Amino acid sequence: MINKVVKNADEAIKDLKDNMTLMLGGFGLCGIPENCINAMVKKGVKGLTCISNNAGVDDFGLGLLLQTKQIKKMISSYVGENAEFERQMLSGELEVDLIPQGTLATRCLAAGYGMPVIYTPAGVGTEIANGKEVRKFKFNGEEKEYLMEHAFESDFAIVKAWKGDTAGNLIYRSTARNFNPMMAMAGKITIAEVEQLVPAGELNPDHIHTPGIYVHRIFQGEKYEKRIEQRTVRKK
Amino acid sequence: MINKVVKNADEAIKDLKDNMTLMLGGFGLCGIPENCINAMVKKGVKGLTCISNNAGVDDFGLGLLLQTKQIKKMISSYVGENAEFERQMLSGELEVDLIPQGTLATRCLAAGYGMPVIYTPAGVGTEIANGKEVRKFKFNGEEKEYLMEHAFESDFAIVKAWKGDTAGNLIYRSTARNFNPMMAMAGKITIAEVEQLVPAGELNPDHIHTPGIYVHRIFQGEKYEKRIEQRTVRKK
Amino acid sequence: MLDKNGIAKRIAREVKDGMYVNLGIGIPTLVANFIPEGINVELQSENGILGMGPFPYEGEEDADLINAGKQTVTLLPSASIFDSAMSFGMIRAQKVALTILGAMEVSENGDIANWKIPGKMVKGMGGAMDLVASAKNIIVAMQQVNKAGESKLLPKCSLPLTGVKCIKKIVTELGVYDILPEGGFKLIERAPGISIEQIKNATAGKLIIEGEIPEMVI
Amino acid sequence: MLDKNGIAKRIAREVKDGMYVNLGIGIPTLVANFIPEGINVELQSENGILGMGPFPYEGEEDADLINAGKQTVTLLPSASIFDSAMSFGMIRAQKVALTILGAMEVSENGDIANWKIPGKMVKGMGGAMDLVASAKNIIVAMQQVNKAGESKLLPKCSLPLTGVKCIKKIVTELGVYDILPEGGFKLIERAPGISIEQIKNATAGKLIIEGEIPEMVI
Repeated sequence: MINKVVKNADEAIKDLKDNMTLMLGGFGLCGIPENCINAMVKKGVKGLTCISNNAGVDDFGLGLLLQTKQIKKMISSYVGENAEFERQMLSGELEVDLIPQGTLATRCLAAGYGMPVIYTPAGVGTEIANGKEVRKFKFNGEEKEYLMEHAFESDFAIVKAWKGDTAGNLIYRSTARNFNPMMAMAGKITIAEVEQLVPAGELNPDHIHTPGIYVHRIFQGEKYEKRIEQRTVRKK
Repeated sequence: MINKVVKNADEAIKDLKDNMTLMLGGFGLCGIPENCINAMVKKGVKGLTCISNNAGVDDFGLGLLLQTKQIKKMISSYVGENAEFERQMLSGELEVDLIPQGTLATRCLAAGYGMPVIYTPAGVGTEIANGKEVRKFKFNGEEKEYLMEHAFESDFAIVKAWKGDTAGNLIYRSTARNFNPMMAMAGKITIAEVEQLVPAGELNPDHIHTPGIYVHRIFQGEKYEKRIEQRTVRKK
Repeated sequence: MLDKNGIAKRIAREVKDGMYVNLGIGIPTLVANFIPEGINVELQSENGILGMGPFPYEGEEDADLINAGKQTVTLLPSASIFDSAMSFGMIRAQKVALTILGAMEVSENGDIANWKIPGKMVKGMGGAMDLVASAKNIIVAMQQVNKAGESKLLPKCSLPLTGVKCIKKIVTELGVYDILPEGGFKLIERAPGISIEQIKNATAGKLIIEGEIPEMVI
Repeated sequence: MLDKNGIAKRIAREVKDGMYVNLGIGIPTLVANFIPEGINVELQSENGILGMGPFPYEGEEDADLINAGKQTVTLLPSASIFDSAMSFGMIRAQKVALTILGAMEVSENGDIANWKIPGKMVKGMGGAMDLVASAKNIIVAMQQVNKAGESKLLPKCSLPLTGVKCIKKIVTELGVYDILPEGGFKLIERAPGISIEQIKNATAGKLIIEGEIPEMVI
């Protein structure tokens, strides 16, 4: 097998260049590729188009790449509480393409599953439908209108998993799964950072969420902060 | 929670009626819903349209429903070695719609994922494309032609899993997974028969292949034969 | 006049045993607290949970286990985890029986606006457009008048739409309304102590009142 | 003239380290036996395996673990299992780098027919139409002439097609051919002891021979 294991995030992103399009896994701050984001800040690549459900917070996640103005365009469904994001968006420094969350997920799936387009009812009759093909189909006994949406193309997909093996197989933990599996399938080059990297053979083949065929580079990340965005608890 | 657990296959299929359309999981004889097939033979429902990758063998799997002439139409990708099937097909007693295996899988997925149609390159330029919309799309940097294929509709989806819980969550074992997860998602009513039925809470939520939302009835099957179609071995 | 909890309590009565339900942020989240004894529902969270449980006990938060509002949560025994494609797949395929969400405006033909105010910072629609475009059964939980005292039940939405002709029922601080297929807010129940006159004053869209309108029982 | 194992052995030289490969039934399956030392490939089986291993030892067969030919198999340590939708998803998305399959006929523009003979019992195309429509790199392993002595490398296929303009390379008992983008079977290598004359006689479609054609080294 060609060796997919790289030393660290720096090596994983060594050929990531200015003006590339990236997919980044995670929902809020949950399941984001922390090590690769830090490495991108260090590397200073600029003009990035980032496909990611959210944009991090001011001082964590993709917010770090916003602070350093490395992102040219965000394609997201919700950009949350992020003062620097807001400033760059309102000043026109940052392009923002807001799309429905299911559309985002399904356009990634389409890329991984070799479907050039998908149809979704999300956004029909709204400004999201502007300039897009609208077509009627019958589904579940009901005729309604659907929008045609294209599979995403991306140079790199950067995902975070809980466990991975040397063959590139990945297992996610709890809701840190979110967008990671579809993005892993969708990158021209897919980089996976994992909390635990194990030899091939240690993961149960029935438990693998992302087969190794989709993963080109893998490394064990370090110093995961796994910050909680909204700590909600109840008393014992 | 509404109780999804039924006693056995007879109870699970009690309202399955003549001339209905069914999806049946399995690849060859691997991962087929043995108990429900036997119960359908016993019940004698007729005129069935069966969406199933294969058609069993003469004396096992869907072959049993062919022997009793309960099947009106098969929608499959490969019908294998089955003398009675061949006789009925050649005599015109049985309608057969042969479609590419990936198209079969993806039309099930489309039903479960609320996508009214999908586009696939499989069958372009062949007789499979007759009467279907052909459309050019660019994917992966290459422009080519795709066929539009519709999501399947089915009255019942009948699947077999390894483990299931009382909430309807399912886990498949090895390649007995095959078509079962997509079909489970695609039935108006989905019946799951499982080798081991456990209380909700015993399955690891990260290992569940089919979330319970897709499963309407579940029972623990009995006397699984799990016949092997091609026993290939090597000497120690 | 109902407070937020009152609205949530009234909506909870619409929830049937065995339903799979998606609750939006705000008042909808409160509905979970008022689901009657003997009624069991499974909550879907569109980031990939079925069988979402309450907040964790202090000290038991898990950064890997959050809901669509990014809050730490727990899982019920019946829970399963899945990716975002499957999550919106089950929403589009209408396996999620009921969606409850908030709104800025609803029109008399069932259009909803709840994601964007021109000129203000736009945070995004998240999963709202997918949910309203797909769900067979949507209940809106909202205040009937805004801070300026203007009705949010309108002939036509003034804000950019989230979805068209999708809302079937609305519960506000003043009443419960069905949106009729042919258009119009049909008053079903009055909130305790609220008069027909108050409701008329707070409804800019076509209001339909037929016969005696009962006071809500919560 | 090559036997089946010879054809498989020659094809095995086309396999590169780290490739994900789908092998059809028949001669293609034999290719796995001849992959050179130091070259590691992962075999995909379209019923849901990556990292398919050899047949199990006697007594260790598992009814739940079969390949696309319905034969009992084993898994390598690198293996993963997935459903049929993902399996064909990765095929359509061209993640499977190489597909090797048999054929009844191939035409000089790269069309392939391998699933149906009119008037005979038709068993179905299985995954073949998906594979030929999607794969970037397809090698056909076949006998160049049929039992009646007729060439199966044709100007145009006479049988119903499996796919159009998709075949790039053919290995037969007589030689190795590239199919040129503009059409034509370009002879690349002769099988040991086979003359250009024999190849010409066994090729009905446009045959392109440029310069000296080397004898194959296996």
